Amino acid sequence: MTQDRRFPVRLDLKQGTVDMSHGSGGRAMAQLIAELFHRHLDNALLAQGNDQALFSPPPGRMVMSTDGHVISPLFFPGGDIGSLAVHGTLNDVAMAGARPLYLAAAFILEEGFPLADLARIVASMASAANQACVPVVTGDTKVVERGKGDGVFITTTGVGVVPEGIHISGDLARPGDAILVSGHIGDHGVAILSKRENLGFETEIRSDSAALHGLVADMVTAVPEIHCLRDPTRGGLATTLNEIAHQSGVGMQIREEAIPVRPEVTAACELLGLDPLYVANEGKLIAICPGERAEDLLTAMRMHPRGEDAAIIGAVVEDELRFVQMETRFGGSRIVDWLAGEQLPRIC
Amino acid sequence: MTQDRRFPVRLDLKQGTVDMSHGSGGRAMAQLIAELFHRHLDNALLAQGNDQALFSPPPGRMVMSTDGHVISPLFFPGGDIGSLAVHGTLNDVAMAGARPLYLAAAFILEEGFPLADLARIVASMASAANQACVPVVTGDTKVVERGKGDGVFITTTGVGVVPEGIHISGDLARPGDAILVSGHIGDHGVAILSKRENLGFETEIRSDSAALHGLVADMVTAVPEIHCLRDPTRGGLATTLNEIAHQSGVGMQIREEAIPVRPEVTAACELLGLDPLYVANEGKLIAICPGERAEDLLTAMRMHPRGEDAAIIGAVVEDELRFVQMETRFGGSRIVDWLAGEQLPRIC
Amino acid sequence: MKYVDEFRDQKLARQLASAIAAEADPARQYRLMEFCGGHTHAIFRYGVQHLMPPNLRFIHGPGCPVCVLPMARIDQAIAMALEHEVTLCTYGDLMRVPASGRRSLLKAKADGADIRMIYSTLDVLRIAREEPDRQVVFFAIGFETTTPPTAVAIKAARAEGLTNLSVFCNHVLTPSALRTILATAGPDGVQLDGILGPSHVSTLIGSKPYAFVPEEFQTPVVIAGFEPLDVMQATLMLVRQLNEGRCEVENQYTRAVTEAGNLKAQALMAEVFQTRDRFEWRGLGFLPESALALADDYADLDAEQRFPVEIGEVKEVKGCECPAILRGVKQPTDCKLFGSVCTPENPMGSCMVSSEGACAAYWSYGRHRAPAAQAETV
Amino acid sequence: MKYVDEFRDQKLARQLASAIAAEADPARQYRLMEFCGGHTHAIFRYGVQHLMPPNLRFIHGPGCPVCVLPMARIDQAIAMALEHEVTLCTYGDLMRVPASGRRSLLKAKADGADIRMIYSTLDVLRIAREEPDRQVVFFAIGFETTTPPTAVAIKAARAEGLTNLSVFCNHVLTPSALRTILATAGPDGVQLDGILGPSHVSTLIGSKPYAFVPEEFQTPVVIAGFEPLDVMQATLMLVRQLNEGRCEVENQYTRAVTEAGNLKAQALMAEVFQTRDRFEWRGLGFLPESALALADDYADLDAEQRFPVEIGEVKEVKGCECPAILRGVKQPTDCKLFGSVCTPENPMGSCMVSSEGACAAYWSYGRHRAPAAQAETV
Amino acid sequence: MCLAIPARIVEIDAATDIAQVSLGGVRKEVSLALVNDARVGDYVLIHVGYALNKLSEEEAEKTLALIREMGLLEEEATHNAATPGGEA
Amino acid sequence: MCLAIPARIVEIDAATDIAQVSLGGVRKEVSLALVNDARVGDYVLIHVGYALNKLSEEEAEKTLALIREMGLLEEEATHNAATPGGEA
Ligand code: SF4
Ligand code: SF4
Ligand SMILES: [Mg+2]
Ligand SMILES: [Mg+2]
Ligand SMILES: [Mg+2]
Ligand SMILES: [Mg+2]
Ligand SMILES: [Mg+2]
Ligand SMILES: [Mg+2]
Ligand SMILES: [Mg+2]
Ligand SMILES: [Mg+2]
Ligand SMILES: [Mg+2]
Ligand SMILES: [Mg+2]
Repeated sequence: MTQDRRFPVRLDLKQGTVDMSHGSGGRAMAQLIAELFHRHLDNALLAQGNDQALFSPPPGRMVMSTDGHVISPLFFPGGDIGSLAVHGTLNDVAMAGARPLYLAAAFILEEGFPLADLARIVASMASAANQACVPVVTGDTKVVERGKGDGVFITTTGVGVVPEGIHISGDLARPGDAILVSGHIGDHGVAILSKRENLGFETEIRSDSAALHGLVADMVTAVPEIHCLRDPTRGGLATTLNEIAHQSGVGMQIREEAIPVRPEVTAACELLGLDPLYVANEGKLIAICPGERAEDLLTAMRMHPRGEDAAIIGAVVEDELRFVQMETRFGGSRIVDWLAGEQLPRIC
Repeated sequence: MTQDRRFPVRLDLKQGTVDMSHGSGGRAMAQLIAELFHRHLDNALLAQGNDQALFSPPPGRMVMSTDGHVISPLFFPGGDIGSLAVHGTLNDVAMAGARPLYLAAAFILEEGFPLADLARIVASMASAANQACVPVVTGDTKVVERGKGDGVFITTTGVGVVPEGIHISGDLARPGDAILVSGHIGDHGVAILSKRENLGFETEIRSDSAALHGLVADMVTAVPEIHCLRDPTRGGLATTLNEIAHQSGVGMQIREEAIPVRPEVTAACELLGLDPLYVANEGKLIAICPGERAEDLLTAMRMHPRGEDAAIIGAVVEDELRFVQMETRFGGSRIVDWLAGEQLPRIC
Repeated sequence: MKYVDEFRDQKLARQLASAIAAEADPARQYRLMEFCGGHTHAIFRYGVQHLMPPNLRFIHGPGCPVCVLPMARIDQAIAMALEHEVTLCTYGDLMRVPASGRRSLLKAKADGADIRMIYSTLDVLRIAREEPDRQVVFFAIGFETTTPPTAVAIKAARAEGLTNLSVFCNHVLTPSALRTILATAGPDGVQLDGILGPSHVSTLIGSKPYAFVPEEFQTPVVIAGFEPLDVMQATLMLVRQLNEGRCEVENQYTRAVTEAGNLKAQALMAEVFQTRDRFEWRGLGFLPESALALADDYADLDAEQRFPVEIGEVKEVKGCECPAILRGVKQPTDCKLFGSVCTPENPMGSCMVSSEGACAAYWSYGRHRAPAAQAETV
Repeated sequence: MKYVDEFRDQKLARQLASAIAAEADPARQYRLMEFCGGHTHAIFRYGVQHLMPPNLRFIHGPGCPVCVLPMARIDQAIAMALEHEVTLCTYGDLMRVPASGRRSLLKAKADGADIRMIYSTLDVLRIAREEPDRQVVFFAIGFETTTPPTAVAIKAARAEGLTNLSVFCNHVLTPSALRTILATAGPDGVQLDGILGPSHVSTLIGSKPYAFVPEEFQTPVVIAGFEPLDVMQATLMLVRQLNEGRCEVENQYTRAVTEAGNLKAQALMAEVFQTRDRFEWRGLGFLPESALALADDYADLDAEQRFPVEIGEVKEVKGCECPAILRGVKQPTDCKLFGSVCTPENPMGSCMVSSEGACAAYWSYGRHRAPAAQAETV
Repeated sequence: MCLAIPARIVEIDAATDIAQVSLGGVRKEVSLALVNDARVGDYVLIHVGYALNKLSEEEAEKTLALIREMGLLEEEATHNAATPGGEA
Repeated sequence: MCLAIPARIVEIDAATDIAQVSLGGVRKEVSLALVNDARVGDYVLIHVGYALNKLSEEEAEKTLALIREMGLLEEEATHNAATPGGEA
């Protein structure tokens, strides 16, 4: 890269920090965009340098989804806010059965944030986007004063196309449908908590943060009749099942024993007084399909690396009250409610 | 609205404040979304209640644009962060000559933010979206701890379709092109500054925040050969002209006398030591078109309420150095540079 | 997880359930109070009640430190945080407990009070060290289990000369509450046939302090672990005592509870704290010798003295049946607010907040909570 | 805008330009120093130089308070903000001025120092009142124009008993600097034929203090307003004095400047401040009687005494020609760093930061600044 | 009444009286200030970052044996009484 | 040397010595602490929130008259000398 005539002196990516001028709209901002964002996220649409990206999508139905990412810590085992911001939105797009096409990214930076950290985050975003073959084609940068932000927030928005014949929505679960999960739950939340200074525990658990549209593509090919897909992020498996039950006006009956949970996740949850069913995931999905197609779907999922540990965990039932019920490992039965409040470490 | 069975007690929109549970993913968040966001932004796509919106766009080229909105104060003469977040992104979409179709909105709320203010903002967003006939079809809500945000940040993303035969981009300005502006500049920035407590000045000036896609539609119909469109937001007219000059590899020659500036804006800038050329606008656009079509374009613009005060302010010239030069009202000539740093009130 | 998984075994549970069903005399009632909220939580989480015969019923006791904390104490903590601008540290459990005027620590935090959720008193020490310019107050709650960690922090603060740390002490004592429950039991109050004794409290205080229960109140006690098999085994032990006409303190939780308890921790508590003459318990009123305050030697670390506040008159939420529920005389479903106005998102009483509260347990794990089904007793 | 628009009239400007061109003697040089950065700014912003004949050249003087502030003073302010954790208030102009180690107030703020940009000393008073727990330091800079508002704030702080407010005083005095410039002018230094006297400084101090200029240095002075017609008229007045062999203090800016100046403000300054024996000016070195400190009566409000700091040795950026530019002996385009390493985004010297600095004016308004065109003198 | 969980001591720092405990692949630092003579390999009950006391392996075995025995006595009856219904 | 701008006094609060000034439709609060006997209608130079001093209308008129006069003398020469080039 030869030095742009507009910016005689390169950005100091080692010692530099974000200051208010990086959000002013002036030359300092243009330089940040050129030397940091565009350098990493390099693609033809972004290089247009306009305030919007222009593209020609394939014909058909489209989806759009947006998510703000405000995670702390910014870097965690298995990812960082950059990769997470890519995966999170790709997954929301994919949960319509769609193929994601393009991403937009809006950054809100806190004055004083190290440019080196920002560069690391944007590089990680770029690598996640490259691996997913979905480019970040437009973006925005704002800077807020110290104490009015938290390092960096990233809002990503994705668009994608839905293959013909696919009709997936949270209101389509029907009694008799099977409920599947694509793998172990709780990894992301536990990985994040393990980095919270005061909880001070160590585990090998890494965030499961990953893009799922490859898995979804295989799934809708194998079983186009899938009724619902959703990624159990904030609020975990329990809350996501409740959402779908509410949307579809059905109940659910799941079996604790069938739900894949790593022993380390179970242990960390016991230590903190948490329930893995409410812990966030960033690379898992819940699928609901007609009961008779459940085994086919399970087979398709297990053949994909992101679905190796997939399992059928229960069934949709009729229930006016739209309860999610669980047969406990212990042999009892209980309700699995929505998350109430935040899931905080408890003492008693 | 009958009370949703999930939420026996209504949200307290009078006294209530945002707390961490509103971002937890659990029932408190679901309630905030149902009783505040969906209530105001009501539309069929949003009502799908999925993590993404599904729609069937008309065929053709599309654009996507995203912008984070972090304005302070949140409420200002002529608008608020809600209407601004709608207009800002609609305009970025429109600046490709496109017709905006859909918006996505991601909120980052600070713990303690009054729900009444949030409701007011969302209502204003809804009204701006309604007036623009572009619905907010999907969204996201996060909550950050007090001191890690600033009330509310809103990132909006828009998609739109570009009519056939329209090719508008910042790199298409050519020597001989005319430069037009759609109206008085500096209104938004001055309206905001007038609300900054310590500057303590009063004016009748209101933000020009407005959606411009209606104006753009008329413009591209009248003059499909428009080369560039851009809204001179952060950094003002000066910076935006420099951006285009840089992208297109051209120079520009403008006349100070031709640039519409309200006397109050001039006065406020004199008081604060600012230059109106660098003050932000949120309802204005710069258009560049072949010189011979300039009068036609001007006529079309002036017939639209948002372009009543449009003016031809200069011409694109050849210049390897890509300078924007201005003939001053006083009769001299000077460079109009990019904004350096932030434009802060000066004393000397 | 050793000592955990074995005690959650489904097959053994089924066998124990059969044993209880077989041994329980259909002609009599077994009304067993689990004193501890931890037991309440385990009973609901694992569905233990479902495995019991119909004539054996668990009655939920007052053994949840969050539930029994009077609202005035939360008001007082909020006032400290706001008026004296202290950094108030507390366990997560307390954050959402309703205070006066529809407040809570969570809402006070949202409104700008510096309130921090901590996991351990070690965090409180760290915060006080890292922010010497802030006055750090630890809002201490809990029974005998949670008290020694507070004592450790107090001693450390003294040893390190942390002049910016103090403790708002709300530690309460199990035996006094148990005595009150038993003293008011009977035809007009709760009817009790036996007591499931606390798990972790007992690891600290030992099994000896329960001797008064059979002696003075002719009621059997079995100290029980928190795992579901522990609860079931202890239940069977109670059934057997009752069937055999015995009335003793038995210890099911022998792997953790001894007769004498943890002497080191007891000595620490004795050094740092002194017994209050009386203290208010939500639902039970002012109980004698039922709570701890800082010992005179440590009075300079007492937040109540360092940051005096005045609070307004406390009005309990009208209709909230927490007091009666904590005494065992009512059930959550007897409360008109349960599930209509009072939910975990909008708790009206502490019993709907703490995961060990009876109302929260009914709400979170109970099968039917919709209006139509409220008549059922779960 | 009355008193503004009339003095920016294009037609009158053209006429004045013709008059100057007609009256200027082609055989001689008119090297006129505008002492004030404000004049520098006006000359560039309105393109006044373009309207002058080739033998009439404006030489930019040291009259920009930001430009002449030694780097050590910024280092000192940053050290106060960081080491004493004070709230440092200052005018926006100073935020981006380079300090040692590639720092600036803006960067120090980004790194966590509590630095606030204020518009008026009234803001400083407000902040001190609103945040009684913060020590608020006003980083005061400016010539005689900006000094009286500081005096008002100091008196108000004393009157209100605001014990948390103090002032880091960097106010400097025009006459001393002017004397230094003139004393070093001549064949080895800058060659000056006349002086455009300050506008707003003169409204305060009056026209009398310039008497020494013609008397001691045989150089004419015309006090000029800041609007472009003011500058042009004053220029013509200087041309006439030179042509006619006169050498006087004339006042073009009579609508605002009197002989005596603002006596009320002068009295205020005399009460609150005392003259420093010497003070360092960037480019000019240590000048006698060239700056103000708080008077002994107000020493308790002196931030330098209240918050003593030690700063490291100050190293000016190698290659930065600000000192020579401030003395008028070099032009920005003589600096090798101009436009290559040094830009407003990455200023190496204060002259590239202040909108009244010569380097910033050349950069922002000069026609050619790209390397190929640097040889030209704008 | 309070959340506590058994974990195995894997490391002790005698100077600080802090131990590393392990539970199902998770390691955590806990204070040993409340227990005497804890050793590596011991199981302790963890509560709010402190080891409350040691667990007795022998007693745990005895309890389990007793549970098994209690259950065996009634194994015959299992199928009929497995879901006695309570007050569902 | 310092940014200052003339504005008209439209209102004075004698108690606080604060005035409202008006400039091209913009109103602003300024302190009158530095000027004596300012009256509504007077023009004052505003600098960092303070009125520095009053402007003399009469003198302003004189100055403008003088400028006009200086220019008129050379009006003939205008067209040739209007853009003398300087060092552009
Ligand atoms: S349901 Fe709520 S109001 Fe009723 S007793 Fe329980 S906590 Fe109190
Ligand atoms: S261009 Fe920069 S480095 Fe050169 S003299 Fe000016 S301020 Fe100093
Ligand atoms: Mg989304
Ligand atoms: Mg998502
Ligand atoms: Mg999702
Ligand atoms: Mg943008
Ligand atoms: Mg922060
Ligand atoms: Mg945009
Ligand atoms: Mg924009
Ligand atoms: Mg734009
Ligand atoms: Mg979302
Ligand atoms: Mg804030």
